[in-house]
Amino acid sequence: MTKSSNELLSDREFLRKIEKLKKLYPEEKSALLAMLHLCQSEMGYISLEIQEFIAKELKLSPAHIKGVVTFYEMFFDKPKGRNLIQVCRTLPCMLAGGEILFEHISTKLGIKEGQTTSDGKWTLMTVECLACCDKGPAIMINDTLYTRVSPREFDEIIKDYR
Amino acid sequence: MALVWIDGKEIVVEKNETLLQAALREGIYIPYYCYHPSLSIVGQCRMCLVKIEGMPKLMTACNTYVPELPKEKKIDGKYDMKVYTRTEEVKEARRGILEFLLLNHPLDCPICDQAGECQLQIYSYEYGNARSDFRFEKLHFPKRVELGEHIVYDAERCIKCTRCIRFCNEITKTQELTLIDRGANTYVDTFEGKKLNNPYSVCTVDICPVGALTFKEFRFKERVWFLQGSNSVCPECSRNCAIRVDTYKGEIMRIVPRFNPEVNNYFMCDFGRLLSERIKNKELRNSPAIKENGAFKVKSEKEFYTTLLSKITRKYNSNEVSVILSGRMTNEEIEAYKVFSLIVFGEVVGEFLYVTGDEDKILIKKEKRANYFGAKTLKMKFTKENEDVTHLIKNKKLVVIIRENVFKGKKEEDIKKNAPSLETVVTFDTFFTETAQLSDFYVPLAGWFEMEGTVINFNGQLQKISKCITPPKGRKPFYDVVSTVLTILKDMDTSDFKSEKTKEIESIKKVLEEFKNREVMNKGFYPWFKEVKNAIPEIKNLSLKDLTSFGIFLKESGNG
Amino acid sequence: MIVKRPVLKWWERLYLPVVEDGLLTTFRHLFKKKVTVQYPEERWVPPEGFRGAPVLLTGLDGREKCTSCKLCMFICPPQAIRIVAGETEHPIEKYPQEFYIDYGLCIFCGYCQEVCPCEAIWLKHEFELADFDRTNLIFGKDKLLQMGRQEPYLKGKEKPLKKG
Amino acid sequence: MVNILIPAIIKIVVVLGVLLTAVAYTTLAERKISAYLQDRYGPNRVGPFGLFQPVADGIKFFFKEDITPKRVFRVTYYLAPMCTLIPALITFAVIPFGESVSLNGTSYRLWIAENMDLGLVYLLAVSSLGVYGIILAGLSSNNKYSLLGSLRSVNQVVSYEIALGLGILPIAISCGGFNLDEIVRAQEKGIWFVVPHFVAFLIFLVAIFAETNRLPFDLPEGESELVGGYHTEYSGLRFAMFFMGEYANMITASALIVILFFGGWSLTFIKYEIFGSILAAILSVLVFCAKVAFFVFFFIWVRWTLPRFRYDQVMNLMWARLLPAGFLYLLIVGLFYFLLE
Repeated sequence: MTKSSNELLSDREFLRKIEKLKKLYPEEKSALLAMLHLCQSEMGYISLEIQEFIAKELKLSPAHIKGVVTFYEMFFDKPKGRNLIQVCRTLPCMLAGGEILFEHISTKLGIKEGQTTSDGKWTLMTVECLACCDKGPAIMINDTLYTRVSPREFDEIIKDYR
Repeated sequence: MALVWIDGKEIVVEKNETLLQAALREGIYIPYYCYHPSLSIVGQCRMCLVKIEGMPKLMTACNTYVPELPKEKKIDGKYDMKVYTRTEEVKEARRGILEFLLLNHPLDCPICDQAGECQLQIYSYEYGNARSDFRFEKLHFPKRVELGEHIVYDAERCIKCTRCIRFCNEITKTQELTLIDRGANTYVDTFEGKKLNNPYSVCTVDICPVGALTFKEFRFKERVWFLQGSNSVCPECSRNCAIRVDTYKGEIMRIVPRFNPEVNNYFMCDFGRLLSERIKNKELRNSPAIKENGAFKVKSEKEFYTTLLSKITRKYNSNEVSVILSGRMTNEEIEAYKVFSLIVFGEVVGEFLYVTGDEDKILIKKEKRANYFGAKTLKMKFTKENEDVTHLIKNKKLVVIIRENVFKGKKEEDIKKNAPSLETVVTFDTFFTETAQLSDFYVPLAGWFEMEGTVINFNGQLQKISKCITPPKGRKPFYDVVSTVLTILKDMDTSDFKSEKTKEIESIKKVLEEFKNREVMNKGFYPWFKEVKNAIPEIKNLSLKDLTSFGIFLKESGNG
Repeated sequence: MIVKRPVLKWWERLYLPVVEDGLLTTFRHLFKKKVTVQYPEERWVPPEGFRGAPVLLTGLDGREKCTSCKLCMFICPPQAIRIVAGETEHPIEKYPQEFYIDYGLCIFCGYCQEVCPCEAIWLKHEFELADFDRTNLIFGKDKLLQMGRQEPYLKGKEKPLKKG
Repeated sequence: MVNILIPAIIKIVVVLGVLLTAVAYTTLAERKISAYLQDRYGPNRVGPFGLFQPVADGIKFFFKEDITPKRVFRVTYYLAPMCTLIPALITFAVIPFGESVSLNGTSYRLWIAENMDLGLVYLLAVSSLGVYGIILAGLSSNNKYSLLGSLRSVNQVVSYEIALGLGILPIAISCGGFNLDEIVRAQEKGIWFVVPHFVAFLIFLVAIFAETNRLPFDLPEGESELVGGYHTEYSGLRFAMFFMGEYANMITASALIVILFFGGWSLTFIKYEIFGSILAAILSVLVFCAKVAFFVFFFIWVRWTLPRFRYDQVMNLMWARLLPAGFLYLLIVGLFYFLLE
């Protein structure tokens, strides 16, 4: 999960997967999102070198890849922490105390939105609706959804993560 | 083909035409930002909303094609679509769109270079609210980003119309630009380390409807409402892109492309555009000068030409004379040169220097001088491609150079070595170049933007250049120089020519006599333009009025 | 509106009583208090809103407020203002590299003050600008800013920037 | 011969000197009075109360550049200012300004043209000469304003000459002659003519205002419409001559009013005989000067009070009002004396 770009680009397995993805779609370009997902899962983020590599593979411009990477919230073009906390910031969650929760998380971890803790454990982000408006405030840590999270519960939850 | 009713006007819309294109063609006013005639259609800005009968919502005119309805379904029995562009609903929608566009737009018109030609200003004035209801802090974006060598980007001013991105994708196909991030945080950027440095990059500034992209060389130089635009033609290659030269108080501030569908569409290359920067700080002289004891001495016009003519007129055989001409000469100047040569050398001598360079498939052409095809049409001789000039001056006694810097980077000894017999070098040029410094006689000519004339491009398009700035009195176009020469010759004592052959003097007189009645003695552009008309049969009956800003197409000239 | 000519009585048409009236009126003024200001000894204090010499103001950060938008240069009826714009590192990217006002041309109309979006130019109460040399009347940026700093009655009277 | 010539020359020099000084100070008076009437101070920088202002003005006029416009008719252009000034000055010759002085047994009249019987006629004749200067100036200036001004002037002066005559004739009838000294003497004995001949006085006053081109009859100059009228194209000393002529005319006119209607130097209740010859002469001259000064003041006062007439009003006043009134009054006076005889 934490390979460097060079390691990844010299990884035979990875290159084989890329070739496979290219053939999967009627048009090569369509493989872009799948490739990005693959890279993200391999590296944790999509570095500039990888972006350029994909651009070359798919005969697109690097700028275009950059546009796609920055467009989707789940792609990262910079290294992120081991765990990702996504806090819903939409109105229902905010009304249910999302703001207080977010501030609690922020002070507890000592980071602001979009930042990573110095030990590389946590990255904090706000997202639009997590589709749990009836059970706000909602947060998502990595791929696990937590609803009706109070600050105290949050403290309990994060104990399980390394 | 469909019939559309727009605000009471019946318009026929072609099949591949959108509503906006049809409306603009018919002079119906619909505001837009992202639409550009030579770019693809994206419907990004939503400014061109119109009311279409039968549609629940307002539609963007720029990407609405008109289908042809079956006969029984036609509205009012004959229309395929009924469109309203001036209802309150539409105006309200435009006001709303403008408010959205201006939510995070800084109010910095006083320092913005686009102010005065900014579409946001124009439409705000027309549709916008006097003040915004947005009371929160505006979003902040990167400012003063150097996207490329000549381009500065201000993301706060950007309205994300993506014209620049589409230009790079579709016209230059270099694809440097992209939209970064999403939603309200979107802005334009390049990939790291890959700047917007293609040969047409500054065109993005032209097509930017707001002040987000600014031309670095023109940045903060002058407000656009002070500028005076004059139509001209780019002299840097045989494409002859139509340009507008913006001047302020006799100084060229910038060069922008002018729409000419036959030549350059809406664009021009950066090289041509930066001509305005290149001609700055070049040494200029304002009166003719003669080299005496190694230093140039300024002479009065009459004294100068008397000395010059008595030194060169019919003194050499034509094989002792070499005249190097330039594709920077306009048709009128070429025609005037023919007269000059006829009188001074007894026949039309001289070769055009054929300078070539890179070319691409968009605009830049191989021939690096503007008027080769004019010279070709006027039946002048050319040198071979990019030839060295040494053999041209070898064994010659007199060398006349017009508008070319042939001795660039050469010293006097080099020339002496190549051409020991060389007696006199006469240079006619705008700038006081190295060649001019090495010559014995130097005549300053009016520059490309300082004179009137006509030029013919590679495709046979005849265009007119106009006087964008007025040069000082001593700097004239070459045709005015020839007019002066003719006037002075008329008054000169023939014994000054130092020619023993009375026959030749008689022939000079004969030529003079002929030209006396042809009005070319009167200085100015028009009589020489008449000469050009006489020389090219195709435009015999052309008047200056017929020469619109697009110019006219000559079938016989040109490559194809 | 049509003002009707009054029909005059016969003694009025004689003109003499009116003349006498007028003469008496002017005669009374012979002895009234004189209003002349004896200029070099007495000095006139301009009222608020008086339009004197236009000067440049400095903002609270000590920088000139002018952003060199050249609107004053554009609006100035006698074209007495000349600005050369320049670029700075400051977040406000533009500043006037050179700023000249020719008081020999200025007509003190106040358009520049009115048009200025940054409230950087202000018509001071100063009106004694005469000089023997015209070239001395062309004031550069330094001098204009210095004159602006000496403006005591502007303190605390700066209008807040318009919102919007 | 010498006995006559030397006193005459002395009188001429003295009178001319006094007159020109008076003209200079009248200009100051004009400015001062106009200022005071308008709640100002007027010139007060040159000397105490601005008393040296006329000197400064004079110096200025002398050193000012004299501009001759292109395409003027030179001869008359240069002649015109003199034509205005000289008649204005020589009119004063027939004005008696005091009692006689006895020196060494000889009696000298304080009158340049001693005992001139046709004094009034001379006066009328010479004063109408002044209009030639204006005509010439207007015609030769090559300027439409000048031309219009001079045209108006001629019309006005010629018209009002009649009214002037009609104002004088009743006096002449009642005195039996045109001798100005006799007119003064006639008033010395009885009452000032202003009382019995009030109508004549009014007519004469209006006419003399028009004759001197003073407001409300300053149509020839009419700054607001004709720039400067006939003297638009003049500058420097030539303009000064027009200026002086105008003011000299004003003083002469005042003197004439004083002599004709206000008893000259006479004071009705005090007889000069009681003072002795020299003192009487000095006193009489002073009294005369005081009266003239008052009328000069009156001229100025009127100028800064009344607005200018319109041209048609000027003509209407003359031909429709003053002329019938004058003739009627002349008829009445004539009949009166006819019946008296």
